[in-house]
Amino acid sequence: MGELLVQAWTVARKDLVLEFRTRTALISAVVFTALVLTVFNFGRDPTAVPTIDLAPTILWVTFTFAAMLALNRAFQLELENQALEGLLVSPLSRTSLYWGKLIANLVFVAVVEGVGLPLFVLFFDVPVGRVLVPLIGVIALATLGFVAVGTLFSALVIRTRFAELLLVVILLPFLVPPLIGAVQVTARLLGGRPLSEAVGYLKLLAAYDIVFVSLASFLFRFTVDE
Amino acid sequence: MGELLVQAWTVARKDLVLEFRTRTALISAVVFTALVLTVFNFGRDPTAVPTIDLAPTILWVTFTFAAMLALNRAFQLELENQALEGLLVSPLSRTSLYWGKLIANLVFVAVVEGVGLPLFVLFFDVPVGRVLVPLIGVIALATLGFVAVGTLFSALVIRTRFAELLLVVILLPFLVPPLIGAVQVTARLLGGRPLSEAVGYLKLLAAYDIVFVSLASFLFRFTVDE
Amino acid sequence: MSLAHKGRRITLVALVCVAAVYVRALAFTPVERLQGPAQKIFYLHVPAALWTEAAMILVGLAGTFYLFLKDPRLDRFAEASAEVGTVFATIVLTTGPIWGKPIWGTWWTWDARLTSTLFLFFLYVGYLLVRGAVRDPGLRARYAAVLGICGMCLVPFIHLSVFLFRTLHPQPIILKPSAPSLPSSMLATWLFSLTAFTLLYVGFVTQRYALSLARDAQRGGSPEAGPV
Amino acid sequence: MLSAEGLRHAFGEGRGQVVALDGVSFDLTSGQTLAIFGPNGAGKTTLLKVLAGLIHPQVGSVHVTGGRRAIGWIGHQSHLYEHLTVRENLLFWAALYGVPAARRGPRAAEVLGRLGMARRADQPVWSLSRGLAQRAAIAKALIHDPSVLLLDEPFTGLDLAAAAELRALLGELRVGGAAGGGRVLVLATHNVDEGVELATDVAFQRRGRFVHFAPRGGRGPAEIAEAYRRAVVDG
Amino acid sequence: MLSAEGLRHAFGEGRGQVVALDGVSFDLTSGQTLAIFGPNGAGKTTLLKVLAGLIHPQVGSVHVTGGRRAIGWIGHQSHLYEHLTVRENLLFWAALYGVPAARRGPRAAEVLGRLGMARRADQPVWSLSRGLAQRAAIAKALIHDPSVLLLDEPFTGLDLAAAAELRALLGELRVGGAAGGGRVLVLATHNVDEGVELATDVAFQRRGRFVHFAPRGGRGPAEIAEAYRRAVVDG
Ligand code: HEM
Ligand SMILES: Nc1ncnc2c1ncn2[C@@H]1O[C@H](COP(=O)(O)OP(=O)(O)OP(=O)(O)O)[C@@H](O)[C@H]1O
Ligand SMILES: Nc1ncnc2c1ncn2[C@@H]1O[C@H](COP(=O)(O)OP(=O)(O)OP(=O)(O)O)[C@@H](O)[C@H]1O
Ligand SMILES: [Mg+2]
Ligand SMILES: [Mg+2]
Repeated sequence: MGELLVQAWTVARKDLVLEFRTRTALISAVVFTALVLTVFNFGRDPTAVPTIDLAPTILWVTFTFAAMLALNRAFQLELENQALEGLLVSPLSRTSLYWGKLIANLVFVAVVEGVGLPLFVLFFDVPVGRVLVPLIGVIALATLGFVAVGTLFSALVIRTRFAELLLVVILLPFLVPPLIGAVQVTARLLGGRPLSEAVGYLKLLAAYDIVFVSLASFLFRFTVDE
Repeated sequence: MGELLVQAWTVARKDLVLEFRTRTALISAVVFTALVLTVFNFGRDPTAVPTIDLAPTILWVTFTFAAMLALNRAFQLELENQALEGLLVSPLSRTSLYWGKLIANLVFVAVVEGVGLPLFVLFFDVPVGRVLVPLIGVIALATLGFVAVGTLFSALVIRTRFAELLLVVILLPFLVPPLIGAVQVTARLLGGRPLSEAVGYLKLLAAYDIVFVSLASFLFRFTVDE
Repeated sequence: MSLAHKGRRITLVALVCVAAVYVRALAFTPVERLQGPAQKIFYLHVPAALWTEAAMILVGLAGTFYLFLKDPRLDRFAEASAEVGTVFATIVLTTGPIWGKPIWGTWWTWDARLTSTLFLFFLYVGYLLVRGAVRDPGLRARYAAVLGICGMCLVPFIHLSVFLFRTLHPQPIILKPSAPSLPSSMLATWLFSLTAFTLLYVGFVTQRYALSLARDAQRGGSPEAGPV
Repeated sequence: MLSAEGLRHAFGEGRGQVVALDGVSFDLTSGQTLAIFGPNGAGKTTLLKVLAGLIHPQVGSVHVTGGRRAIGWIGHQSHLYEHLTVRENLLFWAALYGVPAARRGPRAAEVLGRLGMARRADQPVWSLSRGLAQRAAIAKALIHDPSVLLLDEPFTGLDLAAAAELRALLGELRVGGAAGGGRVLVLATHNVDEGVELATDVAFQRRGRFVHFAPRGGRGPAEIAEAYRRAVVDG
Repeated sequence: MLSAEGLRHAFGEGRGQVVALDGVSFDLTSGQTLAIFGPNGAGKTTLLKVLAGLIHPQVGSVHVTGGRRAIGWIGHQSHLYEHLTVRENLLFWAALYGVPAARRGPRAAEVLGRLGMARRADQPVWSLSRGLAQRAAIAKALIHDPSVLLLDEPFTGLDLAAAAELRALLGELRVGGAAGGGRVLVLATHNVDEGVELATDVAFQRRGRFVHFAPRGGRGPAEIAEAYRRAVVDG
């Protein structure tokens, strides 16, 4: 277990160093966030649609996109000079590979969300002050779930051609439950409703995380080749 | 001029054959369209926000994303085995390269939009029947403008490192006028307002197209190396 | 007197003028009835906003001439103007919200003009990033010129959106077809501050231009380059 | 230490099928070096990928004493991250192969020094010329001191000095350094002149088959070349 | 036909700067073949990229009679689209180089046949082995029958038969085929044995400079190798 985490961290650190050095994906994601937020603002008629009604959806579309970027990036990176071949023939267990990528992906998505959230607050002028802690909690809960599934799938498709495409297609249905949950809870929070109203969705999110994080942790060994 | 177009078509056809054979970017764009549409559908509270108010924005965010994908794809493709180096040392004029990429990009974006629009109508149940022709007209008008600028810029950044990132960053401000225009006209159309109300925006879109298509056609020769 | 010296001199004069504008504004210009003292920021905000746009247009013009004349001085000027424009855009983007909070009760609003300033700022950032990414000086100048020209043409489009999109932001008071609708003492102060900012622009650009000259000289006169 | 049993592998299906491996078996023990010669498309790379565990053969099996950790593989691709420096790459792979943290730095320096890359250690990989990148790839494959070395045209792009150095290095490795016993080397190339001296065993591969497989005995490059011509070119 | 005048080019700046070309000048006319030998990192690839017009040298200039259309360049990369077949690639490049539509098909078949790739013509490039991909790259560079050929380690990955064939082909090209006059060839490699026979002129490059540049005269591989050792290795 210790060994496993050490190796996972080795992989994650390498990814993060590379990402930090090139910054391509990260800045793209941040710029895209700014773009989406801007476009939404110009699209709506401020008198017709109150901000609060739209904000959660916009927030989550943006975050989902950032996550997809991260997941794609995670294995695109391994294709230069076929480093992936090197990883696969090395003694690195697929488990460590999975956890390493998961950690890197979560950090990546967290950074984008960390930049996106203030932009969102600034641009939409939504009152998050009071609900900041639960809001961050929901974001973490939903993000963990779909990044975990996405990382498993990216490990799964990583050696097929058209990995990128396959990933998007197979991940799509899995995005629906966490997204619905997240949007609904965020809407309740921003609307100033008591958290108790959202308890059903919170349970959904938590259940999803528990099921899919453990499932992924159990299943990845079967994506190992032996 | 004839020679120029022949060469441009050679480049465009090659791009389209490659795209058709791998389909990665195309399907990703289509799936993304479906994803965004789905998320929006689940995200909004149908009683609070009438569909019509949201639809234009959603449509255009999706289309913009598809275009960015196309523009990125356009030169990513040339990086495998450094085919780009081959193009640059060949007698192909940069003008032809520009037009070839422009044609391929427009076809690509048109296909995505052609798939996205019916999905959009299906999911959002917006009444497009009556306004279909003007709607397609607006889509064509707005798309032409930003794809033309985007293609010029992609030729500009193509040889720098971090081309992908740079493209997103420099293109962003140029997306604003066509997007605002397109969203506003689409909103008027879907809202059943007379087209005359949108005439200002239509002029804006047309002017943008005229200015930037001619500007790009004029300027690309300076991205040629001699 | 070296160019850098001259630039520093002009900047100094300009800063003194800006200070003088504020002395005048705070002490001698009437407090605006509706907005109160917050309106004082106007004298910093508006000239900076005007020069943000003007600087972009000058970048584009310099680029246009560069493409035909291939004179590296034009490219140096464009670079200097873009950097100064970025600084001015930053000033607008900071003074605007500081002003907006007491007036509108919010730091930021999706007013078209605010957004257009934001995107002008992005335009500058993109322009400077492209300059940084291309190392061959000839190529860099050419690419920068192309982007600069496109940027120049974009400014009116961004501006047009102001009139098409409903807006919270004050409509033009001074630069409008009919006569300016500003009390004359305010107008005088404003004109003075505009002069101050013009000087500030000239001073900054001169300094920045001298700096790039010095940098090229330090590299031994030979054009510095590399893989693109 | 390294054995292959009835390997068969084909790419594609139907009429376009290419049989890249067709009934290859062998058994190598410590100290042996198998040189595989064969024309383009003979299946050399496919064989090495199967041995490395990257391709699962459709038929047959491979056994390597020590498992993956024991293998060092130099393929057609360098497996290096372009935006890390040479040293950073080596440290990363050393960590993955379980080299103790304290040994990684010195080991990287040692391998790089040996390959004449000491001056280049802190350059990012993207700035290396082809030959220098190949040296870095060799360093990567040797970093964990593997006991089974799979070498797929390792001399590609190397200049004369580096090629000589690599030959010397491989010679030392084969018989075993200070650390312990000898190693197993498998060297694939289409050029008989390259590395014949290193070989204890020689195989000629053609259309996925070993058309010749025997100890080198005392045969020199000229004799091997002649045998190769007879078995592969004319055969 | 091909002249270079005082070429100088450096990568990077400050302390990490690498001077890849340092005052290289020459002038080649039809029928001449310049073989450039040099160790890894000497700047051979950089020189060829400058000649091909891909890199603009910081100092100096290049003149090629016939411009870009006259140049065929085999670099370290194949410039082939992985998802097109070999033939589709060739037809695409032929079109770009202005080969008349009716000539493209036959010309592609001719070049491929010559390089032993006729059977592989309809395979996608991604499915080729390294040596086969190199042959396809050579075919691509020859498709428009260039009068100036820039060859950067063209023998990489080729098997003995293909290498011999390429040598023969280059020999024919140099003196001119049926179509017309001779061509100019520039061949960069670090291996003196490779292609010395083709050369009319020999240059040794080291740290961006030509430390030796003279007609080959009657010198054979052994003499050249000796001169190389003296000028580059010991020098
Ligand atoms: C972040 C916030 C803001 C930004 C980015 C911004 C941007 C600009 C820009 C770009 C201009 C020049 C427009 C032109 O050249 O026609 C301008 C002018 C002006 N701004 Fe702002 N502004 C902001 C906030 C405010 C606020 C809060 C007020 C006061 C209520 C204000 C009052 C004015 C006035 C009076 C002008 C002069 C209009 C004219 O004479 O043309 N601005 N602003
Ligand atoms: N992924 C693949 N898909 C389809 N065919 C393949 C694939 N990889 C290799 N082949 C085919 O298998 C055969 C053997 O390829 P391999 O790479 O093993 O040859 P090789 O002996 O290494 O040749 P070279 O000396 O050119 O490197 C070739 O005909 C090649 O075209
Ligand atoms: N893009 C680049 N950025 C920085 N340095 C570079 C770049 N390209 C090449 N170099 C450096 O320039 C020098 C010459 O490189 P070049 O590729 O021309 O060598 P070469 O003679 O072709 O070597 P090889 O035989 O290994 O292919 C090397 O030191 C290399 O590291
Ligand atoms: Mg091979
Ligand atoms: Mg080279």
